[in-house]
Formats: sequence, C-alpha cells, structure tokens
Amino acid sequence: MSLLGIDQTQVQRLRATADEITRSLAPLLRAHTTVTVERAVLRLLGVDGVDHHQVPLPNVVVNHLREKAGDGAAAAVCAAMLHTGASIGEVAEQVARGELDLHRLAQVPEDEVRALGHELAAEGLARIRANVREREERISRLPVRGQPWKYVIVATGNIHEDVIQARAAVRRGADIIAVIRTTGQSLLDYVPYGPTTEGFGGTYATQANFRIMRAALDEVAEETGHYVRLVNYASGLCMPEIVVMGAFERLDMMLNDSMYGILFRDINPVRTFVDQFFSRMVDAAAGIIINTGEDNYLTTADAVEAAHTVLASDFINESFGLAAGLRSDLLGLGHAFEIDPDLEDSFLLELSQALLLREVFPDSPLKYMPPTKHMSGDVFKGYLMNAMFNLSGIWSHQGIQLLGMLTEAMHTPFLQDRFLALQNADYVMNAARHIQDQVTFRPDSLVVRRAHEVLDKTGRLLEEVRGAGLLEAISAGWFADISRPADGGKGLLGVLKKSGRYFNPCKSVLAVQLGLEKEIDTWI
Amino acid sequence: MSLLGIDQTQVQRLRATADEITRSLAPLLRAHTTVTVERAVLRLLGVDGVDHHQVPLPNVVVNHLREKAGDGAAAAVCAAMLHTGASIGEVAEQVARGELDLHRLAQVPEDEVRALGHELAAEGLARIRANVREREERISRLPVRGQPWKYVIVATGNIHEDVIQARAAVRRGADIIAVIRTTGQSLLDYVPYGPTTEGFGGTYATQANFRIMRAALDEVAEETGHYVRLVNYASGLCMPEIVVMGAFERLDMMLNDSMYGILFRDINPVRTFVDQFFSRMVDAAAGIIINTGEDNYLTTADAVEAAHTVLASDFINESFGLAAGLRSDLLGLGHAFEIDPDLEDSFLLELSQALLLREVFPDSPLKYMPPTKHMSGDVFKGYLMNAMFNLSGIWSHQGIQLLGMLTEAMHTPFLQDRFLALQNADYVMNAARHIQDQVTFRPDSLVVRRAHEVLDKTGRLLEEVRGAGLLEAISAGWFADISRPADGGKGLLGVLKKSGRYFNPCKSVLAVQLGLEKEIDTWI
Amino acid sequence: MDLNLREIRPYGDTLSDGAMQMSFTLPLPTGPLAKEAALRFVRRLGLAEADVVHMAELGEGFTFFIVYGKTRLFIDATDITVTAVESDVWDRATCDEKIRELFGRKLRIVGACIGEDAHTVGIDAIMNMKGYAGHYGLERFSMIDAFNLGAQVEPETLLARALEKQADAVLVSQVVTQRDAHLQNLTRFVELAEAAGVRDRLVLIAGGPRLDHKLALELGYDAGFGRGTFAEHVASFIITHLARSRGSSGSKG
Amino acid sequence: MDLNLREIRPYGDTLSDGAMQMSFTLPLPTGPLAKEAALRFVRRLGLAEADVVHMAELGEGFTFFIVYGKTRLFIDATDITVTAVESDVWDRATCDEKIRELFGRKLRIVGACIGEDAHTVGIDAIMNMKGYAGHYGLERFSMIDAFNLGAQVEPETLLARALEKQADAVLVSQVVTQRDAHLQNLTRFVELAEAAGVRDRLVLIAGGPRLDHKLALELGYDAGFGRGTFAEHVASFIITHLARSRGSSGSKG
Ligand code: B12
Ligand code: B12
Ligand SMILES: Cc1ncc(COP(=O)(O)O)c(C=O)c1O
Ligand SMILES: Cc1ncc(COP(=O)(O)O)c(C=O)c1O
Repeated sequence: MSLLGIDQTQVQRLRATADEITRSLAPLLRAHTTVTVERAVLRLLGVDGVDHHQVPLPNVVVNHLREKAGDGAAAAVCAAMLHTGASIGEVAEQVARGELDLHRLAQVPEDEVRALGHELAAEGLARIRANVREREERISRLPVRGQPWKYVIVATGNIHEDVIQARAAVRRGADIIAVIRTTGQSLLDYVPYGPTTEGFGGTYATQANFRIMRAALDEVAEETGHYVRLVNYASGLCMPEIVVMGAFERLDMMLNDSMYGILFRDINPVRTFVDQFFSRMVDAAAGIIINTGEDNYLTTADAVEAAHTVLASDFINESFGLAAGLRSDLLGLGHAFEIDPDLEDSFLLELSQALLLREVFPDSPLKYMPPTKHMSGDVFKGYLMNAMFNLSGIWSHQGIQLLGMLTEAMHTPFLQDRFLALQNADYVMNAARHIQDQVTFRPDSLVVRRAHEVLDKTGRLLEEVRGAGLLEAISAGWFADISRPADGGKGLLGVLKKSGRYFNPCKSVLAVQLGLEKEIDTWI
Repeated sequence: MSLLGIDQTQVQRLRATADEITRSLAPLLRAHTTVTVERAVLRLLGVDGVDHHQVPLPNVVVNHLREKAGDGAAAAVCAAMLHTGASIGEVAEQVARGELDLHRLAQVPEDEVRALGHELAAEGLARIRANVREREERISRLPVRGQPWKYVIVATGNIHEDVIQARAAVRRGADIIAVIRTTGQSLLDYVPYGPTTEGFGGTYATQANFRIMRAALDEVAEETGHYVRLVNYASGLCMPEIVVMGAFERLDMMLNDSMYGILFRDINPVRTFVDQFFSRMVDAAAGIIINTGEDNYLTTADAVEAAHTVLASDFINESFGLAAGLRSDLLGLGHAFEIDPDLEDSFLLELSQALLLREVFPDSPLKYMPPTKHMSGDVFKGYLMNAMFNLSGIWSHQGIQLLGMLTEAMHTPFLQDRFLALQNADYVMNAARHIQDQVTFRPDSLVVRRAHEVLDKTGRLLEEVRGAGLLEAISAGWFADISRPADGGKGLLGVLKKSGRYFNPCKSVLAVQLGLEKEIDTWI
Repeated sequence: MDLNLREIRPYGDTLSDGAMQMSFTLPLPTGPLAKEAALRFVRRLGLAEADVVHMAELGEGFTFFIVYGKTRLFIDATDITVTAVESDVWDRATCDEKIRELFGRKLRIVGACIGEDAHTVGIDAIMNMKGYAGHYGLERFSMIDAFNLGAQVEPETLLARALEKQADAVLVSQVVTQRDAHLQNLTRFVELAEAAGVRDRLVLIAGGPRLDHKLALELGYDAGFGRGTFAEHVASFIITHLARSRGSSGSKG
Repeated sequence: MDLNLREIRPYGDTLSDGAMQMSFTLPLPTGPLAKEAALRFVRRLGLAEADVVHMAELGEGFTFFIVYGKTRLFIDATDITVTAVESDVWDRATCDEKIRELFGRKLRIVGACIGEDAHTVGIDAIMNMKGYAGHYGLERFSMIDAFNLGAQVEPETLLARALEKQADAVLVSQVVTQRDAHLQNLTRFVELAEAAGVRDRLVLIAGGPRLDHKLALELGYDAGFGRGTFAEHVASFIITHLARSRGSSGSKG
C-alpha cells in the first residue's frame, strides 16, 4: 500500500522511457568491445598473474594483440592453446616472456577455437557458481539480519589493518563491509596484483586483497552467527575485470554504475557503457548485488534541486541492469541524505525522497548514502545528522544503509568512529523500529507533495533524455552539471570496434545461465 | 483535531475525578496555615532582611510568635504597627533586636488591623502587578520565540558564574534560564539571604540572586531581541516565600508542585498542600508559569509501567492549580522522556505519551523533561537520546522543552554542554519543524493504542484515589512507590491550626485580583 | 598486530598512531587567536600533530573547540596492577546456600545513602526486593536480612542502626560527587566506626557511579562498587570476605 | 571574569578549572586493566583529575574510552601572534572597481585541483560563476578572467597553462590530506615555478579545508585559505597583494 499515493502506472511509464533510452544505445554497445572486457574474458577463462614488471598477464596479452583484440582476445588465446597444447596460463606466460607471438599463429579451425573457448568459459562460470552455492549454504547456516543492513567502510590502505577493523565492526553488528579503494585506482588501466599495504584514502582492489578479507569475514561470521557481506569497487577503467575477480572471491556486492565513470572520472562514455554491460552479466551470474553511485550527484549539485536527477539515473541504472540479467533484488540503486541540514523541514524532504525511492523500486535493496557534504568538523552535530539519516532509513525501509561517520569531514574512519556509527544506527533503528507501520501522511503534506513533484520532474527529464539521446544528454551536462562528450575522456583508446570475427566465449555461456538468450544479441 | 482519537468526554471525566480528589482536601487546607505561609504573608506586606545571626526577619517574627502565628502573623505585626507607628520593617527589626514583644501588645481595634493589613497587602500586590506589566511591556518589545521554548539550566553554585553561563546560553538561543538550587535547600526552613557564591550542584535561591540574574537576562535580551524567561525552584519547606520573592523579582516560572515535596523530600503532606495553595495564588497574580515535577516519578519507577501515574499526577496538579487561580496557560505540567532507550520502539512509546499529554492539556505549556536516568558516560549516545527527545518535542508541540545535557550522568552542565544542547534542539526541531502537520497515525498503531491504554489506566488510578482519599493514597505508596503518612515528614511542626481570629490580609486581596471571591473560602 | 605492551598509545586507524579526539572551551573570543591558542594548548598536552576541526562561538567571550590530534606519548601497560574486587560472583541461590553452609545463620546487612545525598535508586537497586535490570536485590535473598535506611541518613544514624541490628556488613551509597561531597561523607563514616571501635566487626562497602574498588580501599572500606553492580556481586563479596576473615580469626557465628 | 591571559586553560564551569573531554581507543581488551591504562594515559597528557566515564568494547582487543578530566597545564595567550591573511575584504563590485582603478585591465587567474585529488567542489566554489553559499565565484567578476582547470591536474600542466594565459595569480586546491599528499603536491608546484624562474611573477594561493594561511606561507605560497572562503576573500587578497608589490617594484600593467 502506497504511503505517498504514488501511481504505479506513472512509474511504469517512466520505466518504459528509461528502457527506450538505454535500448537506443544497444547498437553502439554491440559494435564495440574494450580492452578491459577482453581482459575480463581472459580472466574468466583462467588467465591470472603478472609478468616480471608486475604487469598483469591479461594486460600483457591484450596489449600484445593490439587491434587484433577486436577479434576477441579469447580467439587468439584459444587458437594458441590448440596450437601449442599449452594451458591458457602457459600461453599467457609465453606471450609475456616474448616466446609466443599471437599474431603469427597458423590458422586453426574456428569451431575448435569456439568449442575450447566455451569450455573454458563454462569452467570459469562453474567457479563462480560454486561461490554462489557456497554463499547460499553459508547464509542458510548463518542467517543475515533484517534490512536495513548496516554497511560500514574500512579504508586504511593496508589490507591487514583493514581486516582488524572489519572484524571489529562485524563483532559490533556490521552486516556489510566495504573496502574502499585507494584514490585514483579507477583511472589505472590495469588491476594491481597481490596483497597490498599502501594506499591513499583506501586500499588497492586486488584479487589477493579480496581473498584475504573474504577469509577474515567468513571466520568472524562463524563466531557472530551472521553471514557478512563483502563489497568492493568495480566502476572505473577496469570495471569488468574487477567484477570477475570479485565473483571468483565471493564478493557479495560491487560498486558498479553505468554512468559513474563517465561523469565523475571522465572516462569515455562508450567505454563505460560497454564495460558496465559485460560486468553486470558477471555480477548477475555471481549473485552480486550492484551498488550504483547516484549519491555522487549530490556532492556537486544541490540535493533539493537535483533530487530528480538521482531518480532518473536510478531508472537508467535499473534498465541497464535488468537488461544485463540482474534481478531486481540485485539492484542496489543509490540515493543519499544530502540536503542542507540548516534548511527548515530538511528531514521531511529527506524522508519524502527516501520513501519515494522505496515505492518506485519496491523489490530492490536501495543503497542509502549518509550525509557527507554537509558534515563538518563538528562531530557532535554530525552524529545527529547521522541519527536523522538512520531514522529516515528505518522509516523508509531501506535495504542497504551505509552508515555515516561522525568524522566524515576529517579522515577515513577511525576504529571508534565505526563503532559509534553502529551504535547510532542500532539505537535509532531499534527505538523507531515499527514507525513505518504507525504512520500515514496527510495527502497535502510536504512529504507527499514533494514526492510527486520529484517524480513528475523525473518523468520530464527522462523524456527529454529520450528525445536528445543519452550520449547527447551527458555531453550537454544534464547529469550532475558535468559535460562529457562521447568522443572524449579517459580510456577512449581502449574502445575497440568489434571485427566480423569477434568472439567472446563468455557471452553465450552467461546468456544461457541468465536466461538472456533471446535479447543478448541486441546488446553485445 | 485529535491525532490519537482521544475522547474529550473521557478526559473531562478524569478532570472531574481529579477535582473531587482535590476538593475533598479543601477543609483540611482551610483549617491550617503554616509557618512559611505566614512568613510569605509578611514578605508580601514588606518584611525583608536578616538579623545579626543572618536569620531572615520573617522567620524571626514568626518564631517569636510561636502558637500565636495561628492568628495570622499579619495580625500581630499590623497591630504593632498601629501601636508603635513604626513601619512594618521597623517592627520586624525591633522584634529581632528584642525590643518589641508581640505577645505583650495592648489591644487595637480589629478593623484597623485588618484595614492596615489589606493596605499593605494591596501595596505588595501592586509591586507584583507592576512586574506583570513590565514583563508584558518587555515581551511586546522583545517578542518570545515560538514553542517549544528551549529551557536550559545553570548550576555552578556561584551566582556570578551562573550569570556568565546564562548569558552565553541566551546568546546561543536559549529561551528560558533555570537557576538550579543547591542540594538540600528544599529542606531549609528559611530562605538564605543575599548574593551567594557557594552551592552544591546548584546555587542558593535567594532574592538577591534572583535580582542579579533577572538584571543580567534583561540586559542580554535587549541585545538578542527576545525576552528571556527566568526560572527558580519553589517547592520545599519555603515554597510560598520563594514564590513571593520570585514575584517581586519578576521571575517568569517556578517549580511549584503540589506533591513533589511530600513524595521526594519527605515533607509533611498537610504542610505541602497548604503551602502549595497559597503560593500558587501568588504565582497566578504574578503571571508566573508553574512547573510541576512528574518527571521525578520516572527516576524511581519504570517509565513504561508508571506512565499513568505521571498523567494522574498532572490532573491533580492541574486541579489544585486552577482552584488557586492559575489559568491553564500558567500550568507547566510535567512529564518526561525516560523510557529505557534499549527497548524496541521506545521512541514510539515516548511519542505516544508526549502526544497524549498534549491532547489532554491542550492549553497548557507542558514542561517536557529530557532523558536523565538512562543517560550514561557515553556522551555520544546521550547526545542521540537528546535528539530523539527533541524530535518528540517538536512532533508533539511541547511548550517548554527542558534541553537534555549530554553529560547528564557526570556533572551539572559545562558551558559547552549547554551550547551542544541548544545546537541539538535547533537542528532537530528545525529539520522536522512541521512534522506534526504531515503525519497521522493508524488507528491500530502502537502509538494510538498505547495512548488509550495509558489514559484508561489513569482513569482507574484516579478513581481509586478518589475512593481512598488523596492522603491515604499517598500514605499507601500509590505515587512513585513512596509511602508518606499524613502525620509524618519534615516541617510538621510548622503546620498550625488556624485560630478563629485567623487573619491573612493577602487572601482577599489576591482572591479579588484572581476572580476567586466565590470559592476562596472553601480553600483557605 | 605487533602490540608492544610497553608502549601503549591510542589507536585511530593504525597501531600506535596516537590519534585521539578532544573537546574543550577556552575563555577567549572566537577568532584566529583563540584557534591558535587551542592548538598551542593541545600541543602542551603532548599532541604532536593536531587540527582544530571545529570552533564555535559560545558567547560571552568563550569559544568551543573540537580537536583531533596525534600524540607520541605512551604508557607502559606491563606495570599496571589492577585493584578490583576479588571474589567469585555467585547467583542468588548459590549465595544463600553458601551462607547457610558457612555461617549457619542469616547475614544482616544495613545500607543507606548518607549525607545530603538523596539519590536512592542505586542503593535500592542493590537492596530492595525488586532489584535492578532483572537482578533481584538483597531483600530477596532468603539468607540475608537487609535493612535499607534510604536517603539523606546521617553517618551517625547509620552507624547506630548498624550496631543496633548487629549488622555483618554496612553499605554506603554516594552519588553526588560535586565538591567532593562523597569523599567527605565516606571518610566521616569510617572515622566514626573507628572511633567507636567497631570498624573490624563490620564489612564496610561503598558504592556509587563515580566510585571504584581502589578509591574505596583508599578511603578505608573493604570494597567499592561502581556502575553496573548487582546485588549478587555485593553478596558474593561479603560472603567471601567474611569467610576469609572467619578463617583467619576463628569462627564468629 | 578575572581572566589572566598569561594562564589560559579550559573552562568547564568555572574559570580555569581546566575541564575537558577526550575520547580515544586503546589496543587493550576491555576490562579493569584497560581502564586503568586509559587513566594513566590521560594523566601522562597532564590531566590532574580524570574520570573514565565510559568504556566500550570494540572487538579484536580494542577498547573505546570517553574521559572527562581537569588539567593544571595552561598556555600564555599574550605571546600568540596570529598569521592570518591581511587584506580588507571587498564585495564583488568594489573588487572590480579597484582592479579597474589600480591595474586598468582584467586580472587573469588560473586554478586547479592538483595531483590525484579530484575534489573540485572547493575550487569550483571559488572560481565558477555559481560560487558557493550565495557568494558568486570569480568568473562572475567583470574585471577577472578566471580559468578553472578542474580536477587531477598535474602540477606541470597547471604551470604551463598559467604561463600560457599570462596569469597574474594561480589558485591551487588540495582536499585530500592523507599521507600528506597535499604537502607533497603543493611543494612540488612551488618548486616547479621556482625552477622555471617565474615564482615572482605569480601570486600563488593555496586552499583547502585543512589549509590555513600559516601553512601556505611555510610552503612558499603568498596566501592560504581554508573552510568558509568565498571568491571575494581571494580576489581582495590578490588585488591588495598585487597593488603592494606594484607599489614596491614599479608598475607592471
Ligand atoms: C535520578 C536522579 C535524581 C533523582 C533521585 C531520585 C532518587 N530517589 O534517587 C532526583 C530528581 C531527586 C535528583 C535530584 C538531584 N540530583 Co540527581 N540525578 C539522578 C540521575 C538522573 C540518575 C541517578 C540514578 O538513579 N541512576 C541509576 C542508578 C541505578 O545508578 P547508580 O546510582 O549509579 O547505582 C548503581 C551503582 O552506582 C551501584 N551503587 C550505587 N550505590 C551503591 C551503594 C553500594 C553499597 C553498592 C554496593 C553499589 C552502589 O549500584 C547501582 C546499581 O548498579 C543522575 C544522572 C545520571 N544519569 O546518572 C543525576 C545526578 C546524579 N544528580 C545530580 C544532582 C546534582 C542532583 C541534585 C543535587 C540537583 C539539585 N541541585 O537539585 C538533586 C539533589 C538530590 C540530593 N539531595 O541528593 C548530579 C550529580 C553530579 C555530581 N557528580 O555530583 C547528576 C549526575 C546529574 C547531573 N549531571 O547534574 N536526581
Ligand atoms: C564531495 C566529496 C567527494 C566527491 C568529490 C566530488 C567533487 N567533484 O569534488 C567524491 C565522491 C567524488 C569523493 C571522492 C573521494 N573522496 Co571525498 N569527500 C567529499 C566530501 C564529502 C565533501 C568535500 C566538499 O565538497 N566540501 C565542500 C567544499 C565547498 O569545501 P572545501 O573543499 O573545503 O572548499 C572550501 C575551502 O576549503 C576553500 N578551498 C578549497 N580549495 C580551495 C582552493 C583555493 C585556491 C582557495 C582560495 C580556497 C579553497 O574554499 C572552499 C569554499 O569555502 C568530503 C567530506 C567533507 N564533508 O568534507 C570527502 C573527503 C574530502 N573525501 C575523502 C576521500 C578519502 C575521498 C576518496 C579518496 C575516497 C576513495 N578512496 O575513493 C575519493 C577519491 C577522490 C579523489 N581522487 O580525490 C576524504 C579525505 C580524507 C583526507 N583528509 O585526506 C574526505 C574528508 C572524506 C573522509 N572522511 O574520508 N569525495
Ligand atoms: C558507483 C561508484 N563506483 C566507484 C566509486 C569510487 O570510485 P573511485 O575509485 O573512482 O573513487 C564510487 C564512489 O563513491 C561510486 O559511487
Ligand atoms: C517540582 C520540583 N520542585 C523542586 C525540585 C528540586 O527541589 P530540591 O531542591 O528539593 O532538589 C524538583 C526537582 O527536580 C521538582 O521537580
């Protein structure tokens, strides 16, 4: 039953508009691949490790292929395997050592190449499926708590220190641990390798670091009796690869937005759209909940004025996500509590927005971001703002409550800050546990009126975007006041036109797994 | 319009029961006076100052009169004035110096005595009325802010330090300043004299201290543009005298409860009932808002279980107050936010109670007390509890919001604690300013059901009290689990049977002023 | 974690980074000078790096500061000896049983909140039937006779009543600590007991939110209990203590 | 208040009581030993009287403490000299007028957020048309040509663009301070300018939430601005500074 009197047919209309917007990009996506998609495919097929310069082997192979990667990196590598009888790892290493030139291979029958490719892809997928089963088994034994799930970050830069802090947070009730990524990693066109102990404002996302944290959280979960979800960041120049690594290490959530890289990291739009699609197919297969980054809009734009851009972007993220096989319950669509706390009735406006998102996406575990922009060195006031955020979270039944830190304006969280954040959420959410069942809103209330206003504005924006085209809208600065032309941005060189022979063995394997056989060819 | 669906005829029934309860005590009240009522009368007529042992002259005179005070102290003093031609102050001083024996005065005509008494009483009342006018004039020039009024305490023990802290609080938005009284003053059977700089957990309530703080607040009010209300404590062995002093120094509010002294200070019940009646007539004439002390029940009893005792006591306080001439808008009836914060839905229960009180006493500026009992050294959690209290306050439109201090469990407030408390209230109340207009409660909600349950229980308790009699109920420990027999407690010796000749010149003067001519003889 | 117990300092987000938070008020008007004064002040406290992250005007020439900083100072945690009540804690049934076994009679315990202190909730929590947070009070123990005299009892009165009741133990509660009122009251009571020559006949126990065992011992009590105490803690201590002293000085019962 | 400026210490509720609040975490498991360690630690910091008012278990062998205490330490506020930007602050119209009057041409200002730092909101607040909290940015000043290069600009690039645009002033923003990234970036930029022999041709201004004038001077900048800066503060400083140096070294326009 709607608290806000939201008309679901209006919502469906907006959803349809968003689908038109995303679908009009399908031909572009279909025509391209990217270096990181190819590297992700190689990783899925089993390539891992680094050369003696610490360059990851997937990068070595794709760099080596140059334009030929437009045929699909898997094609060349599988051909080489058939040719040399070596394993995929050995092929990559031979390339790295300069012992094998993939440009000079004698012809092998295409159907053998494809068969081998599909076999390796199926093995990769099996590894991921095993993780899905393990997650299910663990959760049935160690039940997760009810929503909102309490999500806290660790960000020391040192994975071993992160482990200590994460475990401590879990002992005090955290449901989700996110390891924040070091500054600038999103712009690296490779994924660093091995355990790391140095990072700025975060820790490198490496597969080894994922593994270390996963093991630590599994261990502490046995003691606390609740499965702990692990999160890392995918969006950036290596989005699909990081998702593959996460899928292999049983990460449970990934920051994986269809537009974040474009808008906030000036990554080329085509690159990002292509990358997000493939990476989300992997998320879907791995049962990974994505987190989208609409909160970022409000760090530059005003949260009252730009509320509808958040919702519009959520519709687009949803549409892309569903197309890539993500079920609604894997869509952690983002929004945030960022209204100026000095504004009269600011809490009511926040509540309105939170309830609106909840009603528009009833089946998705919304990711609700805490106040950040208006946090200051006044940790006492900050603690209150976080309390009101927590109240809004329980009131609107958010799925994923990213807990605010009272020292947000100063540093990544101290151990004690995380504890205080958990205590804040526990107190407020328990004290107002059933508030949603208690209360209705007057039809003429600010809460209801504001929600309708935002929804209407969202509809108008989506229609304009449909009219102009998404790439044009982005180029014109309609999102987050940032203009990104389709032919600009970082990583453009890594966008490759697919050749007629292009082969990605994971595509069909994933499509079958996800039941996307019918539509997949329109997208990829 | 009722948010809780409270039936006002039920409320009126409870009010009628409370009236029966209080009225059945009228004959007792009427038959007695007390030493402090007599001293208060002397103060109203103009006696002030101390003897060379620092004993206040009103005490000197009443002590000197011994049983003769049962005729009314004014009678003897006025007779002496007529006899000696001295002023009332000179008479008191002569008694103090042992130069005048009020037991050995030649007879003077009773009507002259009465005339003089009424004349002096009228002068005293004129002084009070001048203060009322001055308050009105100041408020019209320096408008007070909307409710809830932010009420903070100062309690350094040193009136000069109190002044600094009070002025600082006013500059940061406090509407009301309460000077907390030193530990134990309520059990002194005299009011200390002059400015004081030493107190335990509070500052002595003296007329000089009242004056010093009043002047300081008036001064800062001119700068901030808002009249600042000043509060002190009356309840205790000198309740009526302190009210007279407060009326003379333009205090705006007084802690002045009809049962607090009995229950929490073990003061004799008859003494307290007599004292409260006279003192409240003075409050009424002086436009002083009383604050009652129902919050105290919840410091010993459980706030969920004892909620109805709070409401029952408010009805009794209201009934006594109205009888003594207080208008509803001068009744700061007390309640508190004291439910265990670890209880699920504790906030909803608090909100229910706060809304209930608001609906039951729509015209009274309820005095809402912050969490104290469950405050601990965890100042961060305490700050949150105060935030939820402030939310409940704005949601239920409380009149007087006594701001909670995050260091409640440690010490009387530091300067910075008061600042933080104001910041807390400002943020939360502004952020949810119009929440009451937004929201309705489902009829089957906890909030509504709980309110009805408390109201019903209150009705049953009041009926039982009516059946048993108030003195018997108190003696049986029905309030705050504390048993106080009518013939026990402190100050019993100061309860005097009125003689047939008893004369209190203030009675009729006040009764006329308050429009109580008709009923006054049933009470006093 | 490579913890060196000889060098313990605060942990912000790395071992031994010495990071901590402070807040305080200076009697200086808000502005750059006050901010600099605040920084100097926290440096005086031994914070090597420090940041005034918030400064707010309190009015009347005062400024509130929130500071985060790091210190190189540390303490040695290997030489800390803790003064804590040493006794097992038994539940009510066990306590009753032990008393029956060890003393063969009911123990008599008298308690009060002394001086001007009227905060009875604490002593009630320990002594009254109802108890506290789901833990019944001493009155509920079948082998204990508990006498709670309540609030604002003069030390003289408490001692007199204890002797009159032939108490085994006396419980003294003190909540108000302003101007060290609790120290004066507690000391006064011990002095009275000593002057009366009965100190050794009584187990003397002090309690209150700002009290701990160490302070109580210093003041001449046998034990001290702070926040979070339940009746069983107190009963267990009394049993242990009495049994021990009976053991050393022969049967008394 | 009898304030002695030579002896300034915190004010809790009486002058010079030295009362303050602290919170920190120790790498010790929760219990009496950790509590005692916390007490000793705050005594090392010079708190004469202190009370651990709260202790909470953080897990993994850590304990969180909240302490209130009093110190006898103090600072002398009479010898504090404040390093603050010295210039009047004029509104936009006045700034434009002054520029016209003093220089007879538009001033050129180039700004960026350098290094890996991508926090543009601060520099945008100063430079972009829209400004911040109702104060328009430099782009809105009719006598200023403002070029905001945005985020993650390499120091080399910033310098090259500044020279290319013949900038009068360069604005450098740094928000991320972890591992002293800001110090390194800011220093690197000044070194580049010096190496290129152009340091004296440019007014160099640094800004960011953890920056202040003093630090900026130490790093070789002409001014530093922290939280709460608006465009007019920066413009006024640039005008004053340029006018002053023009006064001393002859006309440049
Ligand atoms: C309730 C309360 C009151 C009630 C008391 C009702 C009553 N019958 O007790 C009322 C409203 C009457 C009151 C009045 C005053 N109060 Co008061 N009050 C409190 C409050 C809110 C809670 C105390 C409490 O009940 N705690 C719950 C109990 C269960 O905890 P506890 O006392 O610590 O007891 C536990 C342990 O300490 C231990 N324990 C305690 N005693 C003993 C004894 C023994 C032998 C043992 C073994 C264990 C033990 O076991 C208990 C259970 O675990 C505190 C603030 C706070 N949150 O702590 C202020 C507080 C204690 N009050 C304070 C003050 C100043 C006053 C007044 C002086 C104010 C005034 N000027 O009027 C008055 C005067 C009263 C007087 N003459 O003493 C200050 C004391 C400051 C200080 N450090 O000195 C406090 C801290 C509030 C403040 N921030 O200013 N108060
Ligand atoms: C918004 C924000 C972001 C946005 C930035 C969007 C954008 N386009 O700017 C996003 C989400 C992208 C982001 C990302 C990250 N952030 Co960030 N972010 C913030 C946040 C919430 C607000 C900053 C802000 O906009 N403040 C408002 C502006 C107006 O204030 P200001 O910058 O201080 O600017 C004023 C003055 O300082 C001055 N000023 C500033 N610059 C200049 C320059 C000159 C010349 C002058 C004169 C004046 C001046 O004038 C301005 C107006 O008054 C802060 C937390 C906080 N509440 O402060 C964290 C914060 C700054 N971020 C932080 C971190 C760690 C990151 C990440 C590194 C996290 C990660 N590992 O991914 C990333 C990496 C980004 C990168 N590569 O730099 C940390 C920095 C910790 C530290 N001390 O080093 C903070 C403190 C959060 C935290 N507690 O961890 N962030
Ligand atoms: C969706 C998404 N991805 C990634 C990031 C962080 O990425 P980066 O490493 O670029 O800072 C964010 C930031 O908050 C985000 O919202
Ligand atoms: C109504 C009332 N009167 C007086 C007091 C305080 O009086 P005493 O001085 O007895 O502590 C209170 C305490 O909170 C109160 O509620």
